[in-house]
Amino acid sequence: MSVPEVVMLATGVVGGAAALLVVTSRNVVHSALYLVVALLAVAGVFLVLGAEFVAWAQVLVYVGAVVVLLLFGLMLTRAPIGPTGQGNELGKAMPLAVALAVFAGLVALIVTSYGGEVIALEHVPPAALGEVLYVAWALPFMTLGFLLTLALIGAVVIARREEGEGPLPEPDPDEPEAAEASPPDSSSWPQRQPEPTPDEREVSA
Amino acid sequence: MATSVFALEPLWLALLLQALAALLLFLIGAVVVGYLEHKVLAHMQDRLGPMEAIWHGIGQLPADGLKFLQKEDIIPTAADRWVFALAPAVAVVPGVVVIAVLPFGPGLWLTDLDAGIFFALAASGVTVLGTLMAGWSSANKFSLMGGLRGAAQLISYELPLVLAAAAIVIQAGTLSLPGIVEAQHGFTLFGVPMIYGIPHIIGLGLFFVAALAELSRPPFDMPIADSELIAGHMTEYTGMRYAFFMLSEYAGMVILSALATVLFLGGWYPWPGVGLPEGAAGMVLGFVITFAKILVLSAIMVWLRATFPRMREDQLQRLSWSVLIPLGLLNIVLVATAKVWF
Amino acid sequence: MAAVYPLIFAALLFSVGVYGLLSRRHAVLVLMSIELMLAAVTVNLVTFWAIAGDALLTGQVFALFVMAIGAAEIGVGLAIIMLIYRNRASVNIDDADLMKY
Amino acid sequence: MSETLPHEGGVILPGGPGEAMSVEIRDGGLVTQEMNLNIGPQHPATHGVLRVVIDLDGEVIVRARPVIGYMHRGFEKLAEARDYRQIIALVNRHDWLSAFCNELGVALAVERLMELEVPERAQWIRVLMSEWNRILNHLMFIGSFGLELGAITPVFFSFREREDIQSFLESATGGRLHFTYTRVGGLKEDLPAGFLDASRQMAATMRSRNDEYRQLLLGNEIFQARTKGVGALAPDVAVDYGVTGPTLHATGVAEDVRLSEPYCVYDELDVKVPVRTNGDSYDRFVVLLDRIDASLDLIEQVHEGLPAGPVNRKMPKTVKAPEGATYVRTENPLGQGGYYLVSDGGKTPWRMRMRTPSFSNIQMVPELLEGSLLSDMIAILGSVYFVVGDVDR
Repeated sequence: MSVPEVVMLATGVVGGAAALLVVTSRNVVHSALYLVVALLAVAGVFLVLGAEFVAWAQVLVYVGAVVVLLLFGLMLTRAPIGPTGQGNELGKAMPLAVALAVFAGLVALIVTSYGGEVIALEHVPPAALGEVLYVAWALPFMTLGFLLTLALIGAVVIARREEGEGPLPEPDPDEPEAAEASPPDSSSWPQRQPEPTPDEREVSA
Repeated sequence: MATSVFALEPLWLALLLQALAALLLFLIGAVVVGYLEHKVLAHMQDRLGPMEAIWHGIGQLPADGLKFLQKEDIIPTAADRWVFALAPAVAVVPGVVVIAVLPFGPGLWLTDLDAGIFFALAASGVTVLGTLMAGWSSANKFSLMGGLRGAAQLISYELPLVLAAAAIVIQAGTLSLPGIVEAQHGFTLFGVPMIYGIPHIIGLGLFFVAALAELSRPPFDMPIADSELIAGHMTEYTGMRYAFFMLSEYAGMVILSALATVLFLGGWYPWPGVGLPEGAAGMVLGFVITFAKILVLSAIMVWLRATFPRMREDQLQRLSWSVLIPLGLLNIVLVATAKVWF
Repeated sequence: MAAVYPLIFAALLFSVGVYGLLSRRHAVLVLMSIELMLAAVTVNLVTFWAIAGDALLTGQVFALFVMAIGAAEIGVGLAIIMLIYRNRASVNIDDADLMKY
Repeated sequence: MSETLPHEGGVILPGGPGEAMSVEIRDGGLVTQEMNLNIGPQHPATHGVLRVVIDLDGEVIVRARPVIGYMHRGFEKLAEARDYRQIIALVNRHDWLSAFCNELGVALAVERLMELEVPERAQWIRVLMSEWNRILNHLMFIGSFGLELGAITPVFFSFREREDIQSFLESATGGRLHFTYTRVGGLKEDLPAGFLDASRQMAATMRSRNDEYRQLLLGNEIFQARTKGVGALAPDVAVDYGVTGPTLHATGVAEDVRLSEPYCVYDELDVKVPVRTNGDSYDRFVVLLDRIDASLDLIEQVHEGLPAGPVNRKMPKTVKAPEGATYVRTENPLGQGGYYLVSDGGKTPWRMRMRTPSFSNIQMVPELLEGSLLSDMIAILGSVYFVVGDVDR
């Protein structure tokens, strides 16, 4: 076995195990942490295959941002992050059967079609990728940038709670404090109530 | 691919040596910067700082390390044991990995990746996972808030950091760190050899501010704000695990200072256009120059700590999203325009 | 290197993703399963590029595109989950069935 | 109409056993998640053992309740078992940062009951000591406020000055923190040789150093952003809660006992009361700096006008206050201190009730905290000047 094959097998085993733990772990935060391992393994596979830039992009985007965002969301919603969350029931036969069938089908397909195929590994410098990305793929690339911007705006619009919209606390005669509570907004850092405008700050200075 | 002094055969020996060298550099860098912080801060505050451990207290940090080793390793009952135990390691490992691609002199790097700067930024972003893991697993509300603040801060400051670095990449035309140093060596501004830091003053400022925020250094130290959150995600940690977090903070200072040195201050060359002697003398001189630049930048970080109060969380977010990121985008447009023009 | 290794790894990731998607009811876990499946797709793209040796590096470029879409999906998905959670105090996707009736 | 769903087996949830976070469902499907957080009694920002229980929504404080009493040492009761000389040593311990002003209050109360006339020189020296004590106190808070906001340098500068001032005060009183310099009927002893020179010199130094503090903090963008408009206290609220001292002056109310009910020789001196109008953290801090200047003015006036003469009256071996009651107000560094002294003619008070400024100031804190951010809480707590020992007594 050559060095790339050993590395490939090792990352594959680690990544596969981590992926299994992602979907079977009882604790959602643990799942997210296992997802980190699985995605790092994917980056390792990219490295072996010679796609260096894609590998680092995988680390930057997924490990550095996506999983952090997931964990952040988990902690921010204070959703059940304990071991017994809602809807974490496991052991359904159906999903297992479907997944096994998919896996078996795919493996059979792969082995029959690519059983003897051998990859000639080559290293692609990022410069080469940059050249095709900004020349041949320029238009799709820009479209993608547009999509990302839209997604960002959409996410902000969805997660944002506007004034007066959404579940406002009902004035409760028994609990006068509840009526005073300002609509909480846990998605963005809320302004303090008596936030002075820049002009007012000037005056008070 | 550029050659490295560690290009040895067989492969495993080279890898082992590289790993050891990275670890050593990591520790030395962290200890030196830690000592620098003790002393610079002390003198700025009209006091002496550590004086007893050997000469002028230079043995203070190793002594602290020994003390940390002896301390009891406490894991709170309600903590999530595995995550709690792993978090300090997750905080430290990216630093060690990034050290491997940093050039400390001509030929003095462990490996020269084609996408060096991209790799360094990607890997250093992983550090926040350690913060989040520590914050969540400690079963402490202050820790959780510290972890959340750390994550929010990192997500918003990763962007200006990458944008500032991207402008330099456009200028230099390469992602490789030694490549950027060499490109900078040949850079002239209206015929005068110039470091990138002068025409890219916006980028330098952006990079430095974002680096401070990434490292949770004052004035952006809300995740560990001692007067608000005790010590944030580190509240429940003791002994060696706590020391790991401190190490990763100081090593982070070294790493980001080194990156700023490479990107903006001309790397191991004293000034673009001024060469170094060939061979070992050049290596030593280059190492000294690089390290001096790193120490100056670290000292500025310490200086800011001595000067500034802490910002507030919402002010920090506003600064990033409404000042730094637009500025970073503008910077890229300016640099690209200038690059095409000239 | 034999081409089956990365392909089987991708198949494994994809099936695990399918299993997670079908068996778990926690919305964030569902998102994670989708991420696993997307990762499997990128592995496949890069592997087929390595097999075919395309001059335009189509596999790598598409892997990057998938990554960007994955990031966008996570952003919007999490925003929706937060909103559902805020309104229904639940992140169980079976609870978000208001549109069904 | 709210039902609380406790977390099913919330083991790892932050907050620990029994304090798992709850999800609250009100009509209309409202979900609020509030986090209950104990700031203190062992928290680095509460200088001492104050505990503030807050409910947080994200980082916004929804409710705040200060819990006091961790440092209750029963001074009022202790005073009933001490004679009047011993009480002097007792009272300078409840607010350890304004020791002299406290003992002065007791001495004034006893003297008023006994209708004693205190020698002129002693009165002037009492003013001198009170003002130096005021500066000592304010330096402490200037340093610690910066520290709480994350500026770690000011505290070292302010403690340098505190050391210098304490050193020359020690030459007269023998104490650095608990001076115990006042006696019923005068002072322990006259000022030592060279004291006035040292005092003059220190006053000049302090004046220039005060400008240094202004430069160090006030011009700083981040400092202004953290303090301006934060924890703004309305004058009427402040008056309603009985807030006094710098915290009150920052709201624009210039009530000061040294003016409204002068004791010692304050009526012969030109007392300036610095006042700001916004009542926010920034103004409270500036008032502190301005008060140091005002105190230095008074100190210089004392240097000019200090008369010669005895500093003590001949007192009987056992000091006995005649039957009756009196209430003496003094302007302590943190606000108005008051001593209500009831005597049954014996050698110990029948009852001594203290009115301490910190106690009143801390009552108002929930008013400022609710609706502010957790980070602002630190800026607010650090600028509503209090000493925990003075709150709990």
